[in-house]
Amino acid sequence: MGEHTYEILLAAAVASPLVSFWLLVFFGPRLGKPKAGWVGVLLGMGVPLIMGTIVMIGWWFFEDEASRAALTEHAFRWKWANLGAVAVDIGVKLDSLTVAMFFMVTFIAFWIFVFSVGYMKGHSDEVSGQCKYWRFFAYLSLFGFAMLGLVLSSNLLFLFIFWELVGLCSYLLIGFYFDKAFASKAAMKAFITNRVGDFGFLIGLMLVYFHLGTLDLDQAATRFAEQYASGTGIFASGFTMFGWSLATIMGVGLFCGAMGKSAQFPLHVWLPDAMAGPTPVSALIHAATMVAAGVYLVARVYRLMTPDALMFISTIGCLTLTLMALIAMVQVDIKKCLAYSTLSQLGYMIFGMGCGAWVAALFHLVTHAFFKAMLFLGSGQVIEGCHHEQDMRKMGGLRHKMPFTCWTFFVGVLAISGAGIPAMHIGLGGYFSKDEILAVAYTRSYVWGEGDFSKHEAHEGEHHSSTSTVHDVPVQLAAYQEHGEPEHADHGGAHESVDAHSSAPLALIFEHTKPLPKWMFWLAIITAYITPFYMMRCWWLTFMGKPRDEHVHEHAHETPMMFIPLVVLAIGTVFASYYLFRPLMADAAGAATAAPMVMAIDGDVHTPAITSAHSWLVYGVGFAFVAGFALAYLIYRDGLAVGDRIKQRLWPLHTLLVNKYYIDELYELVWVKGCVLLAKTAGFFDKWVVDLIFNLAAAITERLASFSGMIVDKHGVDGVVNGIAQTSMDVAGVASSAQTGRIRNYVLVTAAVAAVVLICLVWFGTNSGYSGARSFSALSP
Amino acid sequence: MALLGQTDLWAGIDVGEHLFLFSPMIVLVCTMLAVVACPIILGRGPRSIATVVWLGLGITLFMTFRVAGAVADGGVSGLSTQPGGMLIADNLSVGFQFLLLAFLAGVMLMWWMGSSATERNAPEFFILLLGSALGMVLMVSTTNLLMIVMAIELASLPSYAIVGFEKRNRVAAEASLKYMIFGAVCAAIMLYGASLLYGLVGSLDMAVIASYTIDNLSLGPNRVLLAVGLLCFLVGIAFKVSAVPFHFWCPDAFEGARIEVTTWLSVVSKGAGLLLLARLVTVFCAGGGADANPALSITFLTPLAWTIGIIAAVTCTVGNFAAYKQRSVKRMLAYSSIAHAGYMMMATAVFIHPSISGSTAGITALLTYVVIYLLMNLGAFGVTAMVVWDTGSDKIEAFTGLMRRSPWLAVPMVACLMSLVGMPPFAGFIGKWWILVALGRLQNTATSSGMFSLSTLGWLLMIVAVVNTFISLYYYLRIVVQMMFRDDGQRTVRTPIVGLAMVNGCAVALFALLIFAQPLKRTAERFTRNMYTASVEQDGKHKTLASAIQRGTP
Amino acid sequence: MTIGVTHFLVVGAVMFCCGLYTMSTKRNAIGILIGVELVLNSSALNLVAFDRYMGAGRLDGQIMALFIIVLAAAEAALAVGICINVYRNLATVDVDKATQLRG
Amino acid sequence: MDLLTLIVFLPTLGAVACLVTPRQHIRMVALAVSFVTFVLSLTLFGTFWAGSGDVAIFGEHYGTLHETVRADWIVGDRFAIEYFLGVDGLSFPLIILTTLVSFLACLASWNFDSWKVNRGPRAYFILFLLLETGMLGVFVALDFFLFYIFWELMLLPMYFLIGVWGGPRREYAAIKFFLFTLGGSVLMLVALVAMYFFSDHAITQAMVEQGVDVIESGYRDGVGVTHGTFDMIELATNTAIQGYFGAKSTLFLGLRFAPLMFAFLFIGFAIKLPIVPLHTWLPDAHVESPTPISMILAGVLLKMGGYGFLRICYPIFPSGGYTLAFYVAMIGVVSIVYGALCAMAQTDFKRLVAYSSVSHMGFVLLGIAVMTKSGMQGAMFQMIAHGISSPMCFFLVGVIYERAHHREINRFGGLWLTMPKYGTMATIGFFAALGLPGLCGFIGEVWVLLGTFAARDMFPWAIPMAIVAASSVILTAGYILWLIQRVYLGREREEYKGFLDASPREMFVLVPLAVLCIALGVLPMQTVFNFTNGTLDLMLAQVLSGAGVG
Repeated sequence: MGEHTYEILLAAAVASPLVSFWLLVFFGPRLGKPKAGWVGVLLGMGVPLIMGTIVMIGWWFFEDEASRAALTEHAFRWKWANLGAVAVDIGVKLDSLTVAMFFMVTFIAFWIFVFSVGYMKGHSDEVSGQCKYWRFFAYLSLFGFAMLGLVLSSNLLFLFIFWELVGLCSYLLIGFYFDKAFASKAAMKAFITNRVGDFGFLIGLMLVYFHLGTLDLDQAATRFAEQYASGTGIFASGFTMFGWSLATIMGVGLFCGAMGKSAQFPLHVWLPDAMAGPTPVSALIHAATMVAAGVYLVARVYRLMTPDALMFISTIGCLTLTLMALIAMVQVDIKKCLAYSTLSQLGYMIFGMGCGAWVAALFHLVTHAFFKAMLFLGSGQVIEGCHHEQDMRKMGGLRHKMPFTCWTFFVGVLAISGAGIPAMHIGLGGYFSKDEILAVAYTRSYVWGEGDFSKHEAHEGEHHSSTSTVHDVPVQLAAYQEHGEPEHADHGGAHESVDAHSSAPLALIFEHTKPLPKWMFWLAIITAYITPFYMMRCWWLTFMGKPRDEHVHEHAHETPMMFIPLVVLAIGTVFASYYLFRPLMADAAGAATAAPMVMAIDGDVHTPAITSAHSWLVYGVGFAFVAGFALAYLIYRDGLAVGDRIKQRLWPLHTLLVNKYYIDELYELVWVKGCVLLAKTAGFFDKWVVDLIFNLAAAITERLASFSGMIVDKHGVDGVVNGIAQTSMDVAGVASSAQTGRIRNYVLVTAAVAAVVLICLVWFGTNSGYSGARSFSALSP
Repeated sequence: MALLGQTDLWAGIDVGEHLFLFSPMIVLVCTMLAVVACPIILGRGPRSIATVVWLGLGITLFMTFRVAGAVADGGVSGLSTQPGGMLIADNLSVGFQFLLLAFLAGVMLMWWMGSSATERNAPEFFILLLGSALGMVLMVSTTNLLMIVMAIELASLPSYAIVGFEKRNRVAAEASLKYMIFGAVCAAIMLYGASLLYGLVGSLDMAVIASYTIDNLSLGPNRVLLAVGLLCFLVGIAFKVSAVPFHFWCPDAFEGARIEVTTWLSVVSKGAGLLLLARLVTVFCAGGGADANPALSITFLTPLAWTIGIIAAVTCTVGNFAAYKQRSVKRMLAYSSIAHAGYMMMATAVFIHPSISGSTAGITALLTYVVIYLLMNLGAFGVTAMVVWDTGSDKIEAFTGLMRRSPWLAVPMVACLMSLVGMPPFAGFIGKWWILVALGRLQNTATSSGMFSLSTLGWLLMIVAVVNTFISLYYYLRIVVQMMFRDDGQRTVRTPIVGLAMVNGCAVALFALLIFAQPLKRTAERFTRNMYTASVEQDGKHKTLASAIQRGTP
Repeated sequence: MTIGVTHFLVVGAVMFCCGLYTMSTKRNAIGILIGVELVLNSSALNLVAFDRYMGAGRLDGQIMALFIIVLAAAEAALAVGICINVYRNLATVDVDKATQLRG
Repeated sequence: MDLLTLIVFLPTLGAVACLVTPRQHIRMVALAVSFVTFVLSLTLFGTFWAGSGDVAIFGEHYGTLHETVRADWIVGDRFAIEYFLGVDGLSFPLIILTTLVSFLACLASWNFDSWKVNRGPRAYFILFLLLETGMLGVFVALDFFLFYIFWELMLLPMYFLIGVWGGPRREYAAIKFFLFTLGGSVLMLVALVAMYFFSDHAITQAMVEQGVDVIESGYRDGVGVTHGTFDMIELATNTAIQGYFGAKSTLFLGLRFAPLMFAFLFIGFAIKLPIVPLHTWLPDAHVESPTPISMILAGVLLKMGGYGFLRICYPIFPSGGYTLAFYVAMIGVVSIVYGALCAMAQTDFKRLVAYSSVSHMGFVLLGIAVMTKSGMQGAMFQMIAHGISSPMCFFLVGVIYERAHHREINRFGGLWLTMPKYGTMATIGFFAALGLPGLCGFIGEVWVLLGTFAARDMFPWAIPMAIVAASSVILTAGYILWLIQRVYLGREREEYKGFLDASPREMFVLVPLAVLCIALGVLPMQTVFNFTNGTLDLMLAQVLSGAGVG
C-alpha cells in the first residue's frame, strides 16, 4: 500500500467519531430518538470499525515483517508545537500492538454502541424527565475519538492529552444521570481520583522531558537505552528517593497514571462507584477499553522501565488482583460484582506487566475486553429487563425469560474463569492469557535467580539446545523471536529485537533484576481459584435456581437489539482472541520491549522453562474453574440460605469485605475532609488574616493621620509648648497663669526656635572670636 | 544708594527705563488710589468698583507685557544692575506677575459670583487685595533684605485684615487675630535675623551676603552666627510658605476666611514665598559657583540643602496626615496646600554646583509646579466655593451626590483632586514628576557619595514624596467618593455659568498641560537659567563690594 | 572700657528675650503685641549699633531702622483694629478664649 | 495617522463621541467603536503571519519591533521622553486579546438599562472606552514614562466603573483596588526616575571611558545614545547601561541597584497580577464590579502585571531576577496552591472564580521566574489562555446572576437541565479553567510545569517547586468539579424552572470565547506560539546572558 495509507485510514477512523460528536451536539436534539443513536453507531463507530478492519487485514495479511518494520519506522509525524526547544509531534505509533488494540476497541465499541441504541431506547435515557438520548451518543462518540486517539498516539504528551479526554468522557458518562446525587458524586470521584494518578504521570512526563529531552515514545526509548549504555543523563544523577533511582521514579511516575485509569489498588475506589453510569458505559469504558488503557500505557512505556519500577508495578497488580477478588465474593449487586472482577482482572494484567509477561498481559487485556464487555452487556440486559433491579438476591431463574443472555453470560463466566482443557491447546481466551501470566510469574519467582548469570555471555541461537533451566530464561527472548508462534512461522520482529537486545547485554539484566517474591505468585494462583467461584455465584444467583422475586421475574424480558451484540461478542470471545490477537502482540513485542534494563518473557514458547512452568500449572490451576464452580454450586444450589449461614459464621471477614476494607471511609476522612478543612482554613486565613492585615494597615494610617492631625497639631505641640512655657515661667519665678491658649502655643514654638538664636548670640557675641567685633572696636572713637 | 557722598550715584542709570521696568507695580498702586478715589465719583457700588479694578488690572497686564518684551532676552535686572540695588526685573518676576494677574482675575471672578451682590465695603476689600498683591510682586523681585522685609509685611498686613473682613463673623475675627499675631511674631524674628546678617556682612543685599559667606567660610564663629541669622531670616519665609512648624496659622486662617480669600492666600502667598526662597537659593548657588573651590561651597550648601529638605519632608508629611480627618473641605484643602508647599520646598532644596548640567532643575520644577498648582487650586476651590454658596456648608457632606446634582462641577473637581494627588492624565503628575527628576539630578552632583551626600538626600526626599502621594490619595478620594458613589438625593446645585467655565477651564488646562508639558518646562528652564546667569555675572561685583565693606574703606 | 558693639548687641538680645517672653505668656492680645514691639525694637537697635560701629557714611541700617519704626506703627494700628473687631465678636481679647478653630 | 496610534486612541475618540450622542444610541456607538478597534488590531496579523522563530519577524536579537512610532514628547538637556509605540511578540497577542475582550465586554454591557445599579450609560461607556485606551496603551508603549502614564490612566476609569456601577460593597472594593494599585505604582515611579538617572550616569561614564561623545544604541543600527533614556528596549539592550545596572558596585541608598529596582518594579506589577499575599483586592473588586468589568479585569488587567515582568523587570534587571528567582518562584507556587485552596473554600460563585484567577496567574509568575524557554512560553500562553477562559467564566457567572440575583453556589443546582445551551458553554469554560487537555488552560500549565522542572540545572529548588505546583492539578480539578456539581448538576430546582436559556446575545459573547478555548488548546502553535516564541526566546537569551548564566 502507499505511503501513510495506514495512518490516513486510522486518522480518518479517529476523526469520524469527532465528526459525529459535533453533529450530535449541534443537530442531536433535532435528530431525536433513535436517529441520533444510529448516527452515533454508524459514524461514531461503524466507520472506525471498517477502517480498523481494513488496516488490520492489510497490516497482518498483506505486509511482511520488513514492510511492517519500515512502516513503523517511517510512520507519519506532524509538528504540533515547540516545548521549549523540544518539538512535540502529532503522529501515529504504527505497529502491531496499535493495530490490534485499534481493532479490538472499534469492534467491541461498535457492538456496545449497537447495544446502547436498544438499551437507551427505554426510559433510561431520561434525566429527570428530559430526554438526553442524543447527548448520550454524543458523549460515546467523543469517547470513541479520545480512546482511538489514545491508542494511536506516538507521543507521551498526546497520550496524556487523550488520557485526560477519556477521563473527561468517563466523567460525563458516569454522571449521565447527573440529576441523581450519587451519579454526579461518583463522576466527580472518578475524575479527581484519576487526577491523582495524573499528578504522578505529570511528574513522569517532567522527568522524561528533562532527562530524555523528548516526548516521543520511540526517541525516548532510544535515548533511554543510550543513556543507560553511557551512564549519562538520567543515570548520571545519584539522586534517589526511598531507594529508587531517578529512572525508577520516572517509571513509577508514569505508572501512577496507569494506576489511576486502570484503578489499581490505592486508587481503585472510583471504579465500583462508576457503575452509577448507564450499563453500556460500564461495559465500554469501565470494563473493556478505558480501564485497559492503563495497561496499554505500561506496555507503551515498557522500554523506559527499570527492574525496581517493574517490581513496584507487579506488587501493586498483585495486591489489586487479590483484594478485589475477595471483595467480589460478597457483592450482591450484579454490576458491582462485575466491577470488582474487572478490578481483579486488571490486577492480573498489571501484575503480568510487572513480572515481564508483556505479551500475556496485553493478550489478557484483549480477551478480557471481549468477555467482560459481554458480561456487562448481559448484566445490562438483565437490569433493563428487570426494571433496573440490580440486586442479585432478588433475581434468579431468569434463564427461561432471557435464554440468550443467560448462555452468553455463561460463556463469559467460563472465559473469565479460564476454562479450558489443560495440556491440550484448547480453551477460551481467558484460559490462555491467564495461564501465560501465571507461567511467567512462576518462571520469574522460581526459575529466575537460581544459579548465577554473571557467567552468561550474550545469548546466541545455539543456546536453544541447552536444557538447563539456568540457561533457559534468557533464551526465551531469542525463542519467541525465532518461533514465537507455531501458527505463524515467519516472524521477523526477531532481527530488530535481537539488535535491540545485543545493545543491552542480558547479563546486566539478570544481575539487576531480582526474582519475583514467591508470595506474589501464590496470591495470583489462589485468586485464580477465587475468580471462578464468584463468577459462578453471580451467574447462578442471577439465572439459575428458582425466582426469588416474582415481581422482578415476571417483567423480565430481552430484546434482539440487545442480545445480538451479546452473541457476537460471545463468538468473539470463543474464537477471535487467541488465534488473532496473540500473534499480533507477539509480533509487536520485539520492538516494543527492546528495553535496556528489563526484558519481556514470552509465556507461550516451547522452551524448557516455560514448558515446565506450564506443565506445573496444569496441575496447579488447570482445573481451578471446576473447583470454583463446584463450590459456588454447592453453596448457592438452593437459594441464599447456605450463603447467609456462612456469612454469619465469618461475620468479621464478611463485614470487612462488604465495606471494602473501609478504604472509602478512610479516604473520605483523610483526603476529602482533610482537603476541605485545609481549604476552609485557607479561606478563613485569607479573610481574617491577610485581608485584615491590609485593613489594619489602612486603619493604622488613619489613626496616625488623626494623631498628627489632632494630637501633633493640637495636644502634641500644645503639650511641648506648655512644657516650655511652664519652664520659662518657672525661670521667671512666675508660677501663675500657667494656663496657655493656642495662639501663644503657636508663638511659643517660634519662641523655642528663637531661644536657640539667643543662646548662640550671647555665646558668640561675648567671646572675642567675633571678627566683626574686633574690626568694630578698632573703629571706635 | 549704597554709599553716601558718591556724586555720580545715578551715573549710567536711565531712571526712566527703570521706572518703566517697574511700571506694573506702579500701575497697581495707582489702581489702589483709584479705588480709594472712586467712591467719591462713582459711589460705593461693588460692581462699579470692581470695574475700576478690572481696568487697573488690564493696564497692569498691558504694562507687564511690555516689560516682558524688554526682559525677554533675560538678565535685565532693573536697579540692581548697580551693586546694592534693591529691585530686580527679570523673567522670573515678570512671569510671576503674569501668574499673579491671572490668579487675581480668577479670584475677582469668584468674588464677582459670590460676594459682589452682598458686598458692602468693596473699596476696602479691593485695596487690601491689591495691597497684598503688590506685596507679593515685590517679594519675588528683590534680594535686598530691607525690600524683602517690606514686601513680606506689605503682603501680610492686608492679608490679616482681609481674612477677618466680615466684621460680624466670629470665626473670621478669630482667624484674623491668630493670623495677625503669628505673623507679627514671625516678622519680628525675621527682622532680628536680618539685623544680624547686616551686622555680619555690612550689606543688606542677599547676593553680597552670599558671596561674603562663601568666601569667609573659614571664619569659625561667624559661620554659626551666620547660620543663626539665616535661620531667623528663614522663619519669616517659612511663615509665608507655611512650612512646619510655622504652619499653624494656615488652616485656621483658611477656614475662617471667605472662600475667595482662602483661594487667594492658598496659592499666591505661598507661591511668592517659595519664589523668594528660590531667588535666595539661586543667589547662594551663584555665590558658590563663582567660588574657586567648589568643594568648599558644597560643604556650605549641603547642610543648608539638608535643612530645607528635612523641613520640606516634614511639612508635606504633616500636611497630608493632618488633612485625613478633616470634615471641612476648606480646611482639608488648607492642609493639602501645606503638603504641596512641602513638595515645592523639596525642589528648592536641590542645590547643585553650577558646573553640573541641569543645575537649574530644582527651580525649574518649582516654577512649573507653581503654575500647575495655581490651576489645580483655583479649580478645586472654585468648585468648593460654588458648593458652599449654594448649600451654605463647606462640610464634606455638602458634596454628596454631586455627580448627579451637577456633573459639570463634579468632573472638574475630580480632575483637580486627581491632579493634586498627582495622577496622570493630569498636570499634577507632571509637576511632581519634574520635582522628582530634580531630586534625581542630585545623583550627578560632584559629591554624590557618603551618608549625608546630596544624592542620598535626593533619593530620600523622592521616596518621601511618592509615599506622601500615596497617603494623600486617601483623603482626596474621600471627596471623590462623596461626589461619585454616594447620593442622598439633595437638590441640584445652582451654578453661575462663569464659574462652570472657570473650573472646567482649569480641568481642561490641567489635562492639556500634561500633553503639552514641553513648552511650560522650556519657559521655566529659560527663566531660571536667565536668573541664574544674571546672578553669576553680578557675583563678581558683589564680591568686590563685600571686600570693600570689610576693609571699611570703600 | 570702651562701649563696644557687643554691649549694644547684648542689650538688644535682652530686649529680644523680654519680647519673646511677653509674647508667649500674655493672654491679652494687646500684651502680645507689646512683646512684638519689643522684638522689633531690639532689631532696630542692633541695626543702628552696627551702622555706628561699621564706620562712617553707612546708612543702610539706619534707614532700615526707620522703616522698622513705620512698620511697627502700621502693624500696631492694624492689630488694634483686629483686636477691636475680635472684642466686638467675642467680647474679649483674651486669646485663650478664641479656640473655635482647631483640629 | 499610524496604525498603533489609531488603535490606541480610537476608543478615546469614541468616548468623545459618546459625550455628544443621544442617550439611546450611546451603547451602539461604544460597541461600534470597540468593534472597529478590534478589527484594526486584527490587521496586525498581517505583520506576524509567518512561521515561528522567523528572523524576518523577530530578528536576531531582542528588540525587533514593528509598526514603531517615535516622536519626541518632552525633551530637556540630557533628557528625552518619547512618544514611542511598537509591537513585538510580547505585546502583539495581548493587544488582540485586549481589543477582543473589550469588544465582548461591551457587548456584555448591552443590557445596561436592566442593571440594578444604573447611573446612566453615558458616563459608563465613556469610562469604558477610556479604560480600553489605557489598557492598549500599556501594551504598546515602549517608553517607560509613556508606559507609566497609560498604566495610571487605566486606573481611574476602572476605579469609577467599580465604584459607581458596582455591588453593595463597591466603595470598599473600589478604594481597595485604587490604593493597592497606586501603592504599587509609586514604587514604580521611583524606579522610573532612578533608572533614568542611573542610565544617564552609565552612559556618561561609558563616554568618558571610551573617549567618544556618543554610545551606539543597543538595538538600533546607526543610532547613538548620548544620555540616559526611558526607552525600555534600549535600557534592556544597551551594554553600557546593562553593565552599570548589573554591577555589584552600583548602589542605591546603600543597596545593590539591580535587585532593589527589580523588587520595586516587581511589587508594582505583582500587585496587578496579583500574587499572594497582595491579592486581596482582587476578590473584592471582582465580586463588586459589574459583569463586563469583571471580564475586563480578569481578562486584561491581570495580564498587565505579567506583561510588566516580561517587558521591564526581567529584560532590564536580569541579575535582579536571577538573584531573587527563588523568592519569586516561591511566591508563584504559593499563589498557585493557596489560590486553589481559597477557591475551594468559597461559596460565592464570583469569588471562587476570582480566586481561581489568583491560582492561574501563579503559573504565569512561576513560569517567568524560572527563566527557561518553555517556562516563559508557558507563562505567555497561560496569560492568553486565562485571558480567554476567565472572562468566559465571569460572564457565565453574570448570566446566571442576572437571572437568579444571587451568587450562592449552594443555592443553585441542576442548571444544566434548566438551561442546556448555557450549561454546555459553562462546561467548556470551566473545564478550560480546570486545564483539561484540548482546551486552552492545559497548555500553559504543562509548559510551565515542564519548564520549571527543566530549570533544575540553574536552580536546585526547581524540582520540589514543580512537584508542588503540579499537585495543584488535583486541587483545581477538585474545586472546579465540585462547583460544576453543585451548580449545574443535580436535581433541577423549582425556583429556577422558569429561567430562559442563554439569549442569542449571550451566546454571541460565549461562543467566540468557547471556540478560542478549544482552538488554543488544539493548535497552540498556530494560535499563540508562532507569534510569541520568537521574541520570548530572544528575550530569554538576552536575560540569561545578562544574568551571567546564558
